[in-house]
Amino acid sequence: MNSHSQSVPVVEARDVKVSFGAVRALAGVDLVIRPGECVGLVGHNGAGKSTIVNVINGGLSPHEGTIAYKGEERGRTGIAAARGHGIRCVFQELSLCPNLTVIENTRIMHRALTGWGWRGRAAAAIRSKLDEIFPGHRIDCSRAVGDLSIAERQMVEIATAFADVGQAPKLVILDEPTSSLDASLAEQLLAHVRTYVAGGGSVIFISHILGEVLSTATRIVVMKDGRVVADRPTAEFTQAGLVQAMGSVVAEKKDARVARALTTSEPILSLPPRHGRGLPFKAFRGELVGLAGLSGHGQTDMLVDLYHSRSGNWLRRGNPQVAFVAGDRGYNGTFPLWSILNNLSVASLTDLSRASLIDERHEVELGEEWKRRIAIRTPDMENGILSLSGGNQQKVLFARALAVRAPIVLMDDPMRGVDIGTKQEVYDIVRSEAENGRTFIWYSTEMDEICICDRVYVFNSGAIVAELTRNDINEENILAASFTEAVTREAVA
Amino acid sequence: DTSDKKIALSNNYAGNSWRQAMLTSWEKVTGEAVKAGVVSAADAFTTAENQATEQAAQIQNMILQGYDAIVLNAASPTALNGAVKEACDAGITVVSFDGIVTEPCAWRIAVDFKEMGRSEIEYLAKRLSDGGNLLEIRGLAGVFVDDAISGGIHEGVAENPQFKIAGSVHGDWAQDVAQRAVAGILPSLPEIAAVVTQGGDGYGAAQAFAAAKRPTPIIIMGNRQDELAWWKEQKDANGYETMSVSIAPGVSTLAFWVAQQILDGKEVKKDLVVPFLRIDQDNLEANLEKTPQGGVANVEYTLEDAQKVIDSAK
Amino acid sequence: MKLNLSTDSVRLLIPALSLTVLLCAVFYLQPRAMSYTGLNLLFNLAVPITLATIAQMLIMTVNDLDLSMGTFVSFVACVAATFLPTDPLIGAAILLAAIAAYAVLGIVIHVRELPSIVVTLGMSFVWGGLAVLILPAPGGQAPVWARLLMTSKPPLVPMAIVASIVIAVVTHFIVMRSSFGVLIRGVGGNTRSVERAGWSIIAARGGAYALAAFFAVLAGIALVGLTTSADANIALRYTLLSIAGVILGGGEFVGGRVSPVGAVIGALTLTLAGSFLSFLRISPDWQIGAQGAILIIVLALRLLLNRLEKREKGR
Amino acid sequence: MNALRLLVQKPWIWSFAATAIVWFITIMFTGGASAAGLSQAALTFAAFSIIVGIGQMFVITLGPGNIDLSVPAMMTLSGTVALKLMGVDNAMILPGLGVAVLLGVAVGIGNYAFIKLLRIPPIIATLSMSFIVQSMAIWTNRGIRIKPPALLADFTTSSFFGIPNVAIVAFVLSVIAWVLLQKSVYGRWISAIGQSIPAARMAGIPVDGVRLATYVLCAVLASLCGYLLASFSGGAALNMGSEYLLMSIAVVVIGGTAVAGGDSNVPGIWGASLFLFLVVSMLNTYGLGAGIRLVMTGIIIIAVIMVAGGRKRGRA
Ligand SMILES: Nc1ncnc2c1ncn2[C@@H]1O[C@H](COP(=O)(O)OP(=O)(O)OP(=O)(O)O)[C@@H](O)[C@H]1O
Ligand SMILES: Nc1ncnc2c1ncn2[C@@H]1O[C@H](COP(=O)(O)OP(=O)(O)OP(=O)(O)O)[C@@H](O)[C@H]1O
Ligand SMILES: [Mg+2]
Ligand SMILES: [Mg+2]
Repeated sequence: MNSHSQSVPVVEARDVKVSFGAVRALAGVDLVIRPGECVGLVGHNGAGKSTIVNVINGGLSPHEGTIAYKGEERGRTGIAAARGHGIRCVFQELSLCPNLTVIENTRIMHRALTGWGWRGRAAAAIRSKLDEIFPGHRIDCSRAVGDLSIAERQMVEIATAFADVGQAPKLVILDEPTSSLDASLAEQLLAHVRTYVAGGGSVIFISHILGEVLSTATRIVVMKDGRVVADRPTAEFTQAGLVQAMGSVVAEKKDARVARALTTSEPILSLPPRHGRGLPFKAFRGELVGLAGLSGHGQTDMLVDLYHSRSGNWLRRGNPQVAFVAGDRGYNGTFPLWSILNNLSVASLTDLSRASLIDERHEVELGEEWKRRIAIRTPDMENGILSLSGGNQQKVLFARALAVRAPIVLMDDPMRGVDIGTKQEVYDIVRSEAENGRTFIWYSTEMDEICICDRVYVFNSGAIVAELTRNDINEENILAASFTEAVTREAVA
Repeated sequence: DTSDKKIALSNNYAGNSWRQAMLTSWEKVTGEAVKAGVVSAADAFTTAENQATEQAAQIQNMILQGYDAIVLNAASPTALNGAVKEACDAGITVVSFDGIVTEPCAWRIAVDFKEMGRSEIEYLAKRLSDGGNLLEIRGLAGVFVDDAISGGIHEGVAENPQFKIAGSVHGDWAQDVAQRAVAGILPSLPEIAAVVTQGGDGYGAAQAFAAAKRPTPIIIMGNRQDELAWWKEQKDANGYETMSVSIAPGVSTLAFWVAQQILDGKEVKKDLVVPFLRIDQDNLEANLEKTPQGGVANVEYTLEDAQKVIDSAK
Repeated sequence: MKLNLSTDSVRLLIPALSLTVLLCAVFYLQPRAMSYTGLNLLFNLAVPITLATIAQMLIMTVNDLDLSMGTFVSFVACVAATFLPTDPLIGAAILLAAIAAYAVLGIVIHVRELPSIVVTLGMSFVWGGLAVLILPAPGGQAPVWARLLMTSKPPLVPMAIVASIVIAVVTHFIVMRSSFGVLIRGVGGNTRSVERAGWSIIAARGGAYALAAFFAVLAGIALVGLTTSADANIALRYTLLSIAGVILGGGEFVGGRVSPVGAVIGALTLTLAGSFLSFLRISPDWQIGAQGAILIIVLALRLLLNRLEKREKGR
Repeated sequence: MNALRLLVQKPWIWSFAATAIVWFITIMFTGGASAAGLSQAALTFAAFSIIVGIGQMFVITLGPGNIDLSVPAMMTLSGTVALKLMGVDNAMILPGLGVAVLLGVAVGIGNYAFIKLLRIPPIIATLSMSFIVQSMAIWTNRGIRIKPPALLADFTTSSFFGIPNVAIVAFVLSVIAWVLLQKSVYGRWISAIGQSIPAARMAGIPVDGVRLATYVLCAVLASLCGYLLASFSGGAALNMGSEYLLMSIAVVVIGGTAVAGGDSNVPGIWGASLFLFLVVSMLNTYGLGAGIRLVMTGIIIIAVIMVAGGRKRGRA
């Protein structure tokens, strides 16, 4: 780093305060980003991480405090100004246009791509960037983004942000970029971030996976309740130290629990091999079944099919058999016009009502109970669901499913963007519910979560290729299995 | 000899009892004519919506289907001219009636709608020598028939200054719309001496007056059976007097015969006029008897009637 | 061989196939239609419908719906039949003002976050009223050039077909290939991210509305060119027809998923469906119902083809 | 003060404010003398729009693209068939009502069958259905007007302590609709479906069942309205529903129901229905021509919606 770049920060936020009604999202935040550094931004759900990056990228103007790009104290602010200073952002919620192709999305994100032949230039830029960051990806850039898997969309969005079209990015903000990526893709991204930073670029990296932050960031900023509580070079942090700084009360991660063998009784659920390939699927009462494998290999599809086949589309069964926790919140999770409470209670309305009329007192009680149990950070459950931070929205979805009396809970990577404190709490809830006889079928992209399951099915290309039990459940085995091809059933027989 | 000729009826609307009566008359008279071998076919076509554009497409299809003549009740006097011209160019005889077209190559069997409007005021002038306030119920805005009848009414009022149009609403030729519109304006109207209508909305107006508990004025009727029945009821009860006037739906059959005569090589003037069908106090019962329950007072034409109309126009 | 089709081409293939099937049915019923004049008669009234459908499609691109399309085209027709031939300058000024009004509408809908359905519902009364004021009784005279254009007889291919192709190509270029097209489709797909990328949504929306109005103006003029004169109610059914055309052509109500070529095909299909019916000679009682039935059949066909295509894709 | 602020935030308040203004301007014409008559007429005719409007509102709440265009045809069919069946016989009033309801159920199921089986947007499915239903109405008795039974005609045209009976019927239906929407599980379900069908499905809501029920409900209400309107105006006409296509949509949206679905309110329908009737009455009363009147109606609708304003945004 030369002394010049040391002295001129890419962006400088001073004493920024933002509040949304009664909620004080930022209570005076200072954040300086210099060229050639990767700042890891961590904190619990609702700490204000997304809000501060929204201020930096010009999407929100601070109610108090200043924001200066390249040291220009009184420069212009706003989205256009921020982009003009080379600031790019990958948002927490995917923000591409699903109806446009990858190339067209690149055009939208890069206003500089004007004139004849922009298609060719956009295609070249995005292709080369995708190849550079995610070598071996199989994304066809002329396809509509809506046709891509959630991980592929995230990859496209990341590549778009790093793409160099007329003007090179100076600061790339990554708000939980790895939440939908599996381990190998995440590693590719982190490697790219490191090279990019080494070449003089800056990155703000937000993640709840502390290992990623520790291995990638050059400096770590810890936020808590709208304030910066620690800001030190990465070398001065350990995982435990970080957790402590975030104020999470979670003790040392317990050892992976003793996996129980429950496969003696009749299965509560069984499915023939998917598409006639690979292994059949079974789940037993009280079991925690993990679905692993690279993302987008049919895990979500199986969960959704399972759900559809066991819940009525014309009439609601008196006793629902299955409950579902969505991972793709915006698509099949939240009801954006509703309050937090209504979002939480929607799946258990029949239990909350007498003669089809909803007992509102009951509903409020249910809301309060869950607000307490999984600490939903909101002053009032009557607030709109969208006023919650991403992770807190996810908690509401979680509570929604657990509040249903169903014996089987299907979870579609539900911990995306949930902070580790909450994660531990949720794990505890899941465990105790499992002990009480509930069955959980849990798709996850995070190895830690897979490792606490009783039994794991590994997916590849839409089929189950391996079943791991107890002591066999570990990272190597899962990774190894992820790359085996499914054998057709006939071949097995 | 027209026994190998095909005639089509292009109709733009089937949504009221008048049009239904028109179609029934057509079916009855042309059915017999086809059976008798006068023409080889006489098909009726109705568009789904009352729209000139749809009817224009319908006419173009008829050209394609090779009809020799098209009998036309037009959605618009002018907007079909393009299609009608195309039909004429293809050698097809086009006879328009009721809703006539202005394209010169077509024949027109017209009712003098303006005169119809004027006659209403004339009648009222005879009945009410002191004049008074009138309520006008118009049809569908922007349609030529509405404009013509209303024009006649206003002309009549200009000639008889003892009358004043106190209010004017659009009833869209629909009973319930008329009732709704009249009920809305009635509370703010002064004493009304008479209601001038365009046909089909007299009963609705009577209902609205009854609902507002106002004395029933003279309401000009439009030959619908329910109107005539109501009139008869009132006449028997309190000697209520009015008149009823409209164009007979059977005019479609006149148009059919005119088309047949033209195809037969007969020289026919481009503009024919048919009288409107008027019912008065004295012939009310006779007409009511002839009118089917819920239908419209009607006159169907025979070949001889048609020939008379053609000859008298010369 | 694996068929590799993009979503866009599938979106097009299906309407195109239904049009072909319908066309074959029409030719079978009425072989006379298989000629230069025949095709022209079948399709020339589809030209204004096609233009109106494109206009509706542009509005639907930005997730709105225009319930005033029919009255607006009627209004334009009235202006075109009264002012354009006699005072071309005034006429052009009125039409330009109308386009500007549309742009303002688009901006107001965005800025005040109003539901477009209500605003355009209100506007449908306004346009209808203005049309009645301009032309209280049917009449007027089409401008000579419009008449000449619409009745022209190009060699080999009839005017209606040429016009449809030109409209399809031009709008495909504008909506699917140009930057502006990408922008407005992006607004339909995800307004927020387009805004975050630094675009002015106001300009995009205003532009989409103005462009829609421009095509609607063309529709009105083309219509008058065909009918020679206008009345205030002349094109009322274009509202539903244009929406149906967009949907038949594979467009969707939300999400900026539209296809101009599909919309043109959709409009042609609808026109053809009407002709198909009159060639069938159904009893007058059921003629209206048959129009419903034909819509359903065409859509069922679409579903069938969709299914086949899905099977193909599912390997 | 606070109560006032709360009131101002209600989306339906604006349609009532507009109604009050228009009502006042109209009765000013006669110096107030027409107040009672006008109010009664407004209540009577608004009642019909309210009944169809409620059904349409349930459908619109189901989300973008959900709209029932078969309402006018449904009204015509039920009016025609019911009156023909009753044939001026007082004893047949209830069977007539029963048949009207059954027709509604049948058409509602038909509508949803098209939507579901053909996967076509409701706007097209119901439009196609409306053509078929209209044909059925023509076919039943070719537009012949049959008088309603005297008892029924009396009921629909008279009033109870100055309040028109049809308005009372509309009120009872509105209360039921309100309870359904605000208090019942079904109401939550349609609102959820209106916001996101996939999310509703994954929250265990029987999406198809609820949507079917909603289309049936809408058709039944339209059918009921047709039955009442035909009895009220002394016979069914083939075009008697046509007014109610735009009307049913307009009262819903002017009343403050979100067109995007998921949010709806019953009081607004009353405000909007009264308003739409009174606007026409006002402009008629002041003797404006059709053109001006149409333009004014449009401008007033837009003005109301502008004042009422858009909805509040979610997270920025
Ligand atoms: N538009 C809004 N309206 C109301 N409250 C909001 C809004 N946006 C953010 N908040 C609140 O501001 C606080 C900070 O939110 P922010 O999204 O910045 O959290 P975060 O640190 O990104 O959390 P996560 O890790 O869950 O993404 C939260 O309490 C959130 O509920
Ligand atoms: N291309 C896209 N454009 C716009 N929205 C999209 C796109 N793709 C997905 N979405 C929607 O955005 C939502 C957010 O996506 P996603 O579930 O990946 O969030 P996340 O980043 O994992 O959430 P968290 O805040 O828990 O980290 C999804 O529910 C999805 O429906
Ligand atoms: Mg966040
Ligand atoms: Mg995330």
